[in-house]
Amino acid sequence: MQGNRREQMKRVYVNEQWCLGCHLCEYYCAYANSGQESMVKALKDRTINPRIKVEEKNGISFAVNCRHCNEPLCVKSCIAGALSQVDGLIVIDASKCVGCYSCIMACPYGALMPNEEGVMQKCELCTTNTHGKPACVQGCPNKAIVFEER
Amino acid sequence: MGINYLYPDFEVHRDREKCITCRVCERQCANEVHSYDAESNRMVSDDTKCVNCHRCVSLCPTHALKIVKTNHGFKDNANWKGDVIQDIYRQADSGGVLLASMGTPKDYPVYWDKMLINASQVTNPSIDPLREPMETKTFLGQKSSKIRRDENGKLITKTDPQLALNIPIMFSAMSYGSISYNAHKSLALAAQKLGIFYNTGEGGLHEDFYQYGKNTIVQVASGRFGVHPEYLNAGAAIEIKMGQGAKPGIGGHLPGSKIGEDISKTRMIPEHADAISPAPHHDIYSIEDLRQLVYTLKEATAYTKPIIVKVAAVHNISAIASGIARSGADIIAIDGFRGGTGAAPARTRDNVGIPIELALASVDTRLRQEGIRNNVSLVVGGSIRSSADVIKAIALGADAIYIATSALLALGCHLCRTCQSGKCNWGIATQRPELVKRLNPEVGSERLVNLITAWNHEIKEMMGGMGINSIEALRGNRLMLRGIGLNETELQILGIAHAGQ
Amino acid sequence: MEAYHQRLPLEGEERFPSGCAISGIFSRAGNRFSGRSAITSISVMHDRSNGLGGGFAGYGIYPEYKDFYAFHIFYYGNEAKRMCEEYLEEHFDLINLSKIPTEKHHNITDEPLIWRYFVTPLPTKLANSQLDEKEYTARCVIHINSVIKGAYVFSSGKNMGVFKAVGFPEDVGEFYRLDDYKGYSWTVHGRYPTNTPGWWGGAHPFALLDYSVVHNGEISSYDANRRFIEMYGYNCTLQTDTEVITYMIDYLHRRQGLTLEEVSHVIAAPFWSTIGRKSEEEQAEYTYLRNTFASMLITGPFSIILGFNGGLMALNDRLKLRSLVAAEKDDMVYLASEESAIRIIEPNPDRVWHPSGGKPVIITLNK
Amino acid sequence: MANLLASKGVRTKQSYSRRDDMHYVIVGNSIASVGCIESIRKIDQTGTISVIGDEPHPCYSRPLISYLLENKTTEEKMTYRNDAFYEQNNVKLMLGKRVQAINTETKQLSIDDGSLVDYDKLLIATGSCPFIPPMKNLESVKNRFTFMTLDDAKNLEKVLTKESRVLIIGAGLIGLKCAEGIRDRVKTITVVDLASRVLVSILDEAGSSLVEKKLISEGITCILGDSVKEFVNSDALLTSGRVVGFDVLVLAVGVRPNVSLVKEAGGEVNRAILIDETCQTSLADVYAAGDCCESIDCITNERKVLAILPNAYMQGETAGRNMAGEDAFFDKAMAMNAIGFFGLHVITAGIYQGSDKLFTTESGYKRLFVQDGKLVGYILIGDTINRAGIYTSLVRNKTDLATIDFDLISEEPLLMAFAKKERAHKLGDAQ
Repeated sequence: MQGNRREQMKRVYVNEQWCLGCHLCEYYCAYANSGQESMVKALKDRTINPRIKVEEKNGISFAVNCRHCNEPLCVKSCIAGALSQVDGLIVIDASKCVGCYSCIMACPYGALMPNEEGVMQKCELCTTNTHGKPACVQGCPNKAIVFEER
Repeated sequence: MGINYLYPDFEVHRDREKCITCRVCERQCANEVHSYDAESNRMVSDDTKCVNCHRCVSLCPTHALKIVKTNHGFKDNANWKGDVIQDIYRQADSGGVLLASMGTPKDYPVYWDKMLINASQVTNPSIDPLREPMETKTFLGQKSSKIRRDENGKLITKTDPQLALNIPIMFSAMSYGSISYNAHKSLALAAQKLGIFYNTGEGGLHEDFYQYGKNTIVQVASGRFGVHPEYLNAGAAIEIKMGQGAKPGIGGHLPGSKIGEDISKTRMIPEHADAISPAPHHDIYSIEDLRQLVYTLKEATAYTKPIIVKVAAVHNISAIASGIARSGADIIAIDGFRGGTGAAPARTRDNVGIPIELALASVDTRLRQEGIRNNVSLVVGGSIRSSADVIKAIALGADAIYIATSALLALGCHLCRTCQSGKCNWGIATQRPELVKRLNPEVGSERLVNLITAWNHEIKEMMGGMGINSIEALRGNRLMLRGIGLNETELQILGIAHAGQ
Repeated sequence: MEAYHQRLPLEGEERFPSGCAISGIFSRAGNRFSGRSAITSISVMHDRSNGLGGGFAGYGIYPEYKDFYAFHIFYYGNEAKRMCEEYLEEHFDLINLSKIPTEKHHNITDEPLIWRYFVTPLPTKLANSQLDEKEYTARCVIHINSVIKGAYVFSSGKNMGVFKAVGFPEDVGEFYRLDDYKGYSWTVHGRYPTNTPGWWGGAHPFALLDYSVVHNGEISSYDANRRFIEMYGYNCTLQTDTEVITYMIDYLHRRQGLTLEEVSHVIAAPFWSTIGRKSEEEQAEYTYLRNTFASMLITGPFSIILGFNGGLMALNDRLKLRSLVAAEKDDMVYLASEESAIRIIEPNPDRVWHPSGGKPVIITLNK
Repeated sequence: MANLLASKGVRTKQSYSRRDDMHYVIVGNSIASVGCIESIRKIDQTGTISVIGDEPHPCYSRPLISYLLENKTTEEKMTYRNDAFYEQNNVKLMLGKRVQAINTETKQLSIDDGSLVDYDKLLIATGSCPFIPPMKNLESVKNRFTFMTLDDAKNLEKVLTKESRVLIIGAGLIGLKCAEGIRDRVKTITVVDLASRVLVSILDEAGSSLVEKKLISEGITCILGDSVKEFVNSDALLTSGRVVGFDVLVLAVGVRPNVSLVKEAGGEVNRAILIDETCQTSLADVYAAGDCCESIDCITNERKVLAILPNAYMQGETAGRNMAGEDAFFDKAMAMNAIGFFGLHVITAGIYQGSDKLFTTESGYKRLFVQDGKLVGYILIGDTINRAGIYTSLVRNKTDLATIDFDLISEEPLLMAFAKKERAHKLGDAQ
């Protein structure tokens, strides 16, 4: 498929040059999607399962989350029609997901992962939580993660 | 190690209720204060390693951390204070000179805080900078003492080389080596955006930064590191560093550990070899020698660059300044004893030199007495902390001011004063790649631009309040200052009246 | 003079802000007319002064002594007069000396001794000084004013004279009998100081050689200007705007040789933004002047009328923070703080205009 | 392929330039159909789209029927797109109808209700139907079901009781998903397959045995390498002589592509309908997509029936674009499967040829197949499935393994394994 008609929208981009591997993005993500009032309440004594994950190896690090592809293989592979593309944004209807993991098989970035209940979760740019703006971007201390249109 | 005489200065207080063990403190502390104890699933800390730089505090997402000065102490003694005693322990332990960094923390009078600024009431109007032009543009350099005309009687407008500043504030010398690549880049970018200048310091100019030459002052110091014709011609001006406020009469020493490939290339010295700047320039033992270097540099740059001579504020500074003014220098930079440093012997830093306020006042007065104030521009530094300090400095007679510590603070420095360790958690005073990375020049330069822009707004506000709408009308306008709680001598040196007079 | 020390600090011991009224009348044809019209003009602006200072400058009033410097001097006591005349003898030929004729006026009190000398520098002294005549004379004047206590030279030009006192300007005019003087150019000043030093020397116009300045305003750049000009041998004993402005004009016009336009581009320099819009050549010139003489930029409100032999210049600060009106009728030119002060002596001028800030109005005798 | 390309030289110019009163007709109403509708509407909002389907339901996802029985989803949630889908895309639905023939001359379809439907562009997305091998006395079995459609599932559900003994013929994807779906509703489940192991079509032996163990641990009896010889009353007599008693029989041996329409219209058909990268058949203006097609495996370049959902969607989408006048190609068809049984997840892709790299973990294993310096296939089972798509992309893009850190990426699928430039591309400007 040629990826024409690229949806013009702000996306989250990562610049590994400035990533410090501090993992704050993961925590801000987990918090933002926890629905909790306070970060402490949301994350204390919990193993977090964020929608953005930092890859780290000998000094190099960078965060990875959904690229919101223009030609989303995950959407085209979802057997339940749980994933869909709304104005460029790739969203998931968790109630439809049956946990078949076809999206894990399809996503070339490895950006989808199951939540604690085995239902798939993914970055929705904080549009579906109370946060509004991508929390990982706001939480990044070094502008290694930016939210912009390219 | 037998007895440890030193009790940790700081205690890391972690609010267990708030800590979510995200381990960012652990990951971000180059001093390895924090660590994770899997057994108890808790963060633990080693206070002895903490330098109180606040990196962990600033990044902790739940504000679970604070660093507290220990209240453990010696029996009260007005004479033998705790830090005095600890210094003795340290030296008894190491047998070495005590090293320190940044400006002196000692409680010397800060004259900026003992001067008050005037404002217009009734008899003449204050000016609203939002409605009227408010000018801060400043030229640095020699001014012609007599105008000349061509055969048709037209003014000849050619002048000695000048530096044009949009705002009379510059970033003073900090070498690449004492601070990081990204810190330098932040300064360069900000200087460019602001239409001002930053200063290479004595570490030479990294090849990547030649592109910022229009906004660069290249320094020639006693070590002559990285000095070559392209370098001299790369900048907008050349600064001869005779002295530094934090360590008058002392040279510099950048430990070999900080001399990586890049720095060795930039400084033109072998990798991992200590970079030692001699105390004096060994080709300058007298004022006439200085004159020779000034003209050597002018020759080397075809008289296209103003020459700055930077000296530390010492007792007979006004005589020295008047000598420099007659040496062909275009600009004199004076660095007060509260000025910062990447590393200096603590005793020197804390006891040698004089405050910049007094040095500036007496130099300005002296140059006017000699009628040569217009032959040279005056730039002062050494702990300028706010726009109010800037206004006061200019009213005392400065053409422009140098800031360094304020700039570093803008970049994230928390004045922990352990630059010499090379483990700056803020990516400023370090050469470790993983730490340098922490200062994204895009962020850094933006913060610097914000700071200077904010100061400029405040300067304009206060100028407007004084009914002055152009910075040159403030320069040396000491009537706009009044002393508060100063004695006769201080007032007389500062050339100002006391509040109420 | 001692007496005043018991009261309030004098001009020169402290800086006093003050508001004022000014007026100037000039005949391009060089027709000489009495000081009466200047008195009439200023009297209209009575409320702009408060009786604490008034004065006049007349040009072309001493045709018979036009080649000699006319010194007008206040003396507080005979000792001062003796010392001063001693000094004058040492440095000048005294061609003629006399009391300046005055007539008692109920509003003018505490007058000092007021003397007039027509002098010319002693040739030998002048030669030894290696100075030109004007510079030599100026330095002597500054010396007397700063060194000889109780003596004050308040007028020192050729074929011109300053007449000033503590009082309302119209009364001062009567006191000095200005009806008896005829000149082609008159400036006048009514003063409104914010305190009451009431020293005669503090009244305006302020003059050095043939430059006289009447000024309305309070400049915020005062100390910057003062500390700069004092580098060049001027000694601002009065700490008044008028004094420092006069000195700066003397320095720029007489000593640096700038034209009056160029002088105004220094003391009331255009904003950089304005300069930026000019032609490259003009930019270079304006920038050069503004940069070279940066410390002579005057900020804060002022409107001045500069008198000099053969002309007048009126100038406003660049924001025009003080009123200044100009008018023309035939060869006559009128300048004043208020239009009424012009209409009282010339009800139907050909043209009335408000000079814009920083733009000098320069009037000279027809050639 | 060549002859196919040649034979469809009929693809006429004007098929590019689109009229705005185009009539698109889609036969079949499943995933390929939806892909086609969505892509057409991205390009052409005015043309008419008609969908003719023999099932009475709006498009639902067939793979979900086992989840329905398992109560992991509901009939409402099974609908592949929201209820407003057809209305929003202005689609004319003709459900419960069958197309009997295509007349490529008149460009007409004859429907089983006797009516005729004109088309300008036609998509055949007729899918497949269960294949039932001959078994003695099969017709005597009362509770006999196949397991493909929603109705199959519903019918099956009706007869299931806590006491049911279910016999499933076929240990493939369908049979085993069925077993998982009904496990908690019945007494026993026995799976019989001729093949010697389960999921033989997608797993290697180790994989099969892992899954088999799991099934057994979940109480399912697997009888492999065996087959039903004959049904007697409620017993199945196996070739091996074993006898399996049962109340309910599910036939999940395999499927057959529905090719008759195209075949009878003279279109090229092999085991399934032949299409090219544009998803066009050998007939002008007739396209085909999904399980009824034979497409070209991008790894082997062999023609295969790749009856998997992602291919169906993307073929339908490609067909749609071309039908609406664009030039679109789908040349990334390959085998992929993501499936799980009782929480044991299996993801596989590509082909299992060349040298292999094996990693076993406590709950699963990973096997990567490398051929000519490229990753051509993989099998992931259990805890190795995370970020599997990174492997899939290596296969799909035929990435030269010399350009990445293959040792690292074999350990764990990481973008870190790509060169800095490629990483920057993926994280930054990549879409």
